[in-house]
Amino acid sequence: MQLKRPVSQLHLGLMAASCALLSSTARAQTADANQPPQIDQPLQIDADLLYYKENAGRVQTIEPIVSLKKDFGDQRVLDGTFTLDSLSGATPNGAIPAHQPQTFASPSSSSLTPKPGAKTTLYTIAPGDLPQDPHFKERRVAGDLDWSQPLGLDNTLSYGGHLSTEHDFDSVAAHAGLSHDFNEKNTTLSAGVSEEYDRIHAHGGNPVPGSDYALYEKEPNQTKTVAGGLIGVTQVLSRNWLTELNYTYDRSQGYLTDPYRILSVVDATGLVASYRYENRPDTRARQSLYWVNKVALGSTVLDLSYRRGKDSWDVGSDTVDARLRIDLGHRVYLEPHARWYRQSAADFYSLYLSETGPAPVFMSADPRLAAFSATTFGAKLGMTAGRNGEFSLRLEQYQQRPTEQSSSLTALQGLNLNPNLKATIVQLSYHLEY
Amino acid sequence: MRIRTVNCIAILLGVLVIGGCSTLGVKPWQREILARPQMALNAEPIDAAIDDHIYFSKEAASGGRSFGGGGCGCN
Amino acid sequence: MRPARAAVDAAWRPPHAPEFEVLAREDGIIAVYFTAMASPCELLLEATDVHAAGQLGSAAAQEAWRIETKFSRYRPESIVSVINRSQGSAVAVDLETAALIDYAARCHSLSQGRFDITSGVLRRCWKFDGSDRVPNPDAVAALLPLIGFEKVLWQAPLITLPAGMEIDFGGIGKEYAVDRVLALVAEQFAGAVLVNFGGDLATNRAPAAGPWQVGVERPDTEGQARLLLELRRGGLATSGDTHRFLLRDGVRYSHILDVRTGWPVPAVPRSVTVAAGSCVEAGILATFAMLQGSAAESFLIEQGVQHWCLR
Amino acid sequence: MLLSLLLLASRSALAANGGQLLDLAALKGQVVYVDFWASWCAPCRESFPWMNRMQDELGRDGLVIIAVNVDHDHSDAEHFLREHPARFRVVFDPDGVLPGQFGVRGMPTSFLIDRDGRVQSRHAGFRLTDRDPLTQQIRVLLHAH
Repeated sequence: MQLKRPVSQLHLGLMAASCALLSSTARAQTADANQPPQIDQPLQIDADLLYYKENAGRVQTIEPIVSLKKDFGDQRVLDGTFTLDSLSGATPNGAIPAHQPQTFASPSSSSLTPKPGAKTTLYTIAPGDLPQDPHFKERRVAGDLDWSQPLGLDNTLSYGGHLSTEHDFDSVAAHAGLSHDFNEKNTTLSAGVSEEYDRIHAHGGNPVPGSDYALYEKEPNQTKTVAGGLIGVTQVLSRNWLTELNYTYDRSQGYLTDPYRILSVVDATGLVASYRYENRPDTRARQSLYWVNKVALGSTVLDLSYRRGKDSWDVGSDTVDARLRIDLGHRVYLEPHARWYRQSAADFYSLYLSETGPAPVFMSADPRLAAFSATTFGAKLGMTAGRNGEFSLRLEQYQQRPTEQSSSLTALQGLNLNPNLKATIVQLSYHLEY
Repeated sequence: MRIRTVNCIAILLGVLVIGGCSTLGVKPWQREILARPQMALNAEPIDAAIDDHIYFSKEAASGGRSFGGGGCGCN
Repeated sequence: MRPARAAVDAAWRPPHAPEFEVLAREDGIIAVYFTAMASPCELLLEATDVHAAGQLGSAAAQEAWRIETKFSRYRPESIVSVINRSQGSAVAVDLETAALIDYAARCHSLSQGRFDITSGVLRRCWKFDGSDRVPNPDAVAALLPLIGFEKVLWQAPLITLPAGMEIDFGGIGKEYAVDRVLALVAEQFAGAVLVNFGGDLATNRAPAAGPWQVGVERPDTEGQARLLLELRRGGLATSGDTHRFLLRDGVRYSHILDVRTGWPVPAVPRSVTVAAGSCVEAGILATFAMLQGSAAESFLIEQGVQHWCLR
Repeated sequence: MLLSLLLLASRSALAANGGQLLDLAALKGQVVYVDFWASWCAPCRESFPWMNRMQDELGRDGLVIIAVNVDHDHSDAEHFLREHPARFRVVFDPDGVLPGQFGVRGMPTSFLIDRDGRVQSRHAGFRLTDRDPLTQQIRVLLHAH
C-alpha cells in the first residue's frame, strides 16, 4: 500500500506552497497578529554642523546644533533646539582704513594707553588695511523650546521660549501664536506676539554712546527689549500651490548701540583726527511684509519668497529667495538656492565723521547699517541614509557689496573704505526619525 | 510712507481672506501634494534658523518668516 | 512490536468535553485537552513538569482560538466575514491572511481550478446531513456564477470579491492551525510534541520511547476497527465523508463537490489519510485526492506520498 | 435632520454613479461606521488601530466599518495599507465622489449610521482622546434595539 516513488511536479508545487505559507506566517505572527499595532509617534533628531567662514581672516564660526522633535500624538509637538556657537577671527571695529598705521585697544583693555597694574591689549593696523580687532572670540550657548498643539478642531496654539548667553550678552525671549483654519482648511489666519529681553555687558564695560574713544568712558550694564507682533494669512491656491503672506512689526527699546563699534573722525583732507564710539537712537520700529510661495512642479518643489522690510532708522530692504528641491531618483535630492538682498543705509550711518561739520547726535559706521546689495548662491545635496535617516550637505557662498566704498577726500584716495564681504557656508546635517 | 505701506498690507490681506473664502482652495480630499513634507512652509526649520541667524548678524533687516531673528550679540 | 507507549487516538473524544484539561499519563506523556474549531484538540508533550506543560497547553489553545476567531466564516468579526460582506469592495488584509490567500491561490492553480475557496456558497443548496434531500439542479446551477477563484481580484494586500461571492478556509484552516500550534510549542519546548486537532495532526519528532502510534477511525465502522499508523515526524491529515453525505436511491452523494458542475465528485473514497512534511501539506494532498474521485489512489501513488485510502 | 438629508443626497448620487462604491441600503440592519481617510493624513494613521479593534470587538454585534480612501493615486493607499493593515472594508474613491456627497470638510471625517440607515453623528478629525467617546457612541447604537 505504501509506495515510495519520485515526488511529482504537483506534489513539489504543493510542498513549496505549504512551506511558503508556514514560513511567511511565522514572520507575520511576530509583526502583526496579537499585539495591537503601535501608533507611530516618531521622535525626530536633527544633528547639524555649521561652518561659516568670512574672507580676509575675518570671522569664522563652528556651530553644532542638535534639535529634538517629539510628537505626542494628536498633533501635539514639542520641539527643542540646542546650539553651541564658537566665533573667532577678526571683526571690523568701524574705523576706516588710512595711509598711516592706526593703533587701537581691544575692548577688554582697561585703558587705551598702558598703565601700571592695568591690562591693556593693543593692536596696530597696517596702512591701507581695514581696522579689525584680531582678538575677537566669542562663545554662545542657546536653547529653544517650542510647544504646539491643536485647540479645538480649527485652531493651533503654539508657544515657546528662547535663552541664549554669551560673555557679553544674555537674551531671554518668549513667544506665543494662534492660528485659525477656515474655508475647509484652505485659509489659515495667524497671529502672534513675542517679547525679548536682553542684557548687554560688553568686555571692559559698555562705552558711553557717542563719547570720544580716547576718553575710554564706560557705563554699567545696559538692557534692551524687543516686543513684536505678527499677523499672517496662509492660502491654498490649488492642489500644488500654497502661499503665505506675513506682516510683522517689532519695536526695540533701550541700548541699541553696538558697544564695540567706533567711527573715524577725519579732518578736511581726510586724515584721521580722532575716533568716537557710535551712538544709535534708543528705539527702533521695524516692519516687514513677507510673501512666500510653495509650488509643486511634478516632484520638484519651488520655494520662492519676497520680503520687504522697513524701519524707523530709514533702512529699507528687499529680499528675494528661491529654492528648488529636485528629486534625483528615490533617495537623493538636490536643492539649488539663490538669494538676492539689498538695503538702504540707516539715516545716521556714515563711513566716517567729519571734524569740520556739525557733530551729529546719532552716528554709526557699522557696515550692517550701510547701503549694500548681497547675493547668496549655493546648493544642498541630500540623500536618505538607512530606513529613517537623511544626510545632507549644504554649500553656499555669500557676498556683500557696499554701495559706498570710497571717498573724494585727498587723504583717503586709493583706499577701499568698506570692502566687500565674502563668506562661505558649509552645513552638514543628519536627520533621523524613530 | 509708513501709513501707505500698512494700508497696502491691509488691502492685500483682505483680498486674500475674502478671495480665500469664496473660490480659492482645494477639497479636503485633494491635499495629497500639499501634505508632502517638502510642501510644508517650514520644511527645513534648521536651515531657516541658520540662515536667519547669519543674515541677522550681517544685515539690517531680519525675520519676516515668523518673528524677527535675534537673541544674540552677533557682532 | 513495541508497546504503544505514546499512543494517539485520532478519534479521541473528550469524556465530558472539558474546555481545557491537563493530564499526566502513565506512559510519560502529558496531554492537554481543549476544544477549538468545533473539534476536540489535544496536545501531547514528552514532559514531566505538569505545570510547564499546562502553560504550553494554554499558549497552544490561545493560538488555536486566535486562528479560529480570525478565520472562521461563522464568526461575524472574522476577517473572512469582513471579506464576505464586502459586496464588491476591496478589503485590505494583514500578512497572515494574505499568506493564506496566497496559498489558496496557489492550490487553485495547481489543481486546475478544482480546489477553490469560493466553493462554499454551494452549501446554500447542499446540506450533507445524511438525509436524502438532494437539491434541485436549477438551484445548483444558479450558484455557479458565484464560484471561481479566478473571478477574485487578489493583489496583496487587497482582495476584491465580486458581490455575492464568499470565501472560506475550510480544508486549510484547521491544518494550518495544527502546524502553527506545533511551531509555537516547539519553539518553547525541547521534547517531542504532537498536536492533534480532531484527527489532523503534526509532530516535531518521536518520543524517546518510540514513534507515535496513531489510530485512524474507519469510516464504515465508526470507532470500531482502527487503522494503526506510526508517525515519527511531519503531519497527517484525513479527508473523508464519514458523517457528511446524502444517500438517495442507493446513490451516495459525497460532500466533495466539483466546482465546475456544483455536484459531488463521483466515486470518492470514504476517507483518505495522507502523511507528509506538514499537516497543511498532508491536508491539501488528501483533499486533492478526494477531488480525483475514482482516480484518488492512482493520484496518491503518483504523488509518491504515504497514504491510506478507504472505500 | 440635516445629516439625514446629506445621506439621502449621497444615496441618489450613488445611484447615478452606479452605486458601485458604497451601497448603504444593503447594510440596513447594521450599524455602519464610514470613515474617510487618505494616506497622507497623519491622524488617519492613528485611527486605524482603533478601527481594527472596533471591528474585532463589535463586529459580532453588527458593526460594519467602511473606510473610504480618497487618495488620487491608488498606490499611495496600498503603501499605507501595507504599513497599517486594515481588518475592515476599504472602499477606494479616487475621484472623491463619496466625500463630496457626504460633505466631508477635513481628513479624516467619520459618519456613524444607525441600523435604520440614518446618519446619527459626524466626527471630524481623529485624536487619541476621541476613541472612548466614539466607542461609547457605537455601543449605544448597537444596543439601541
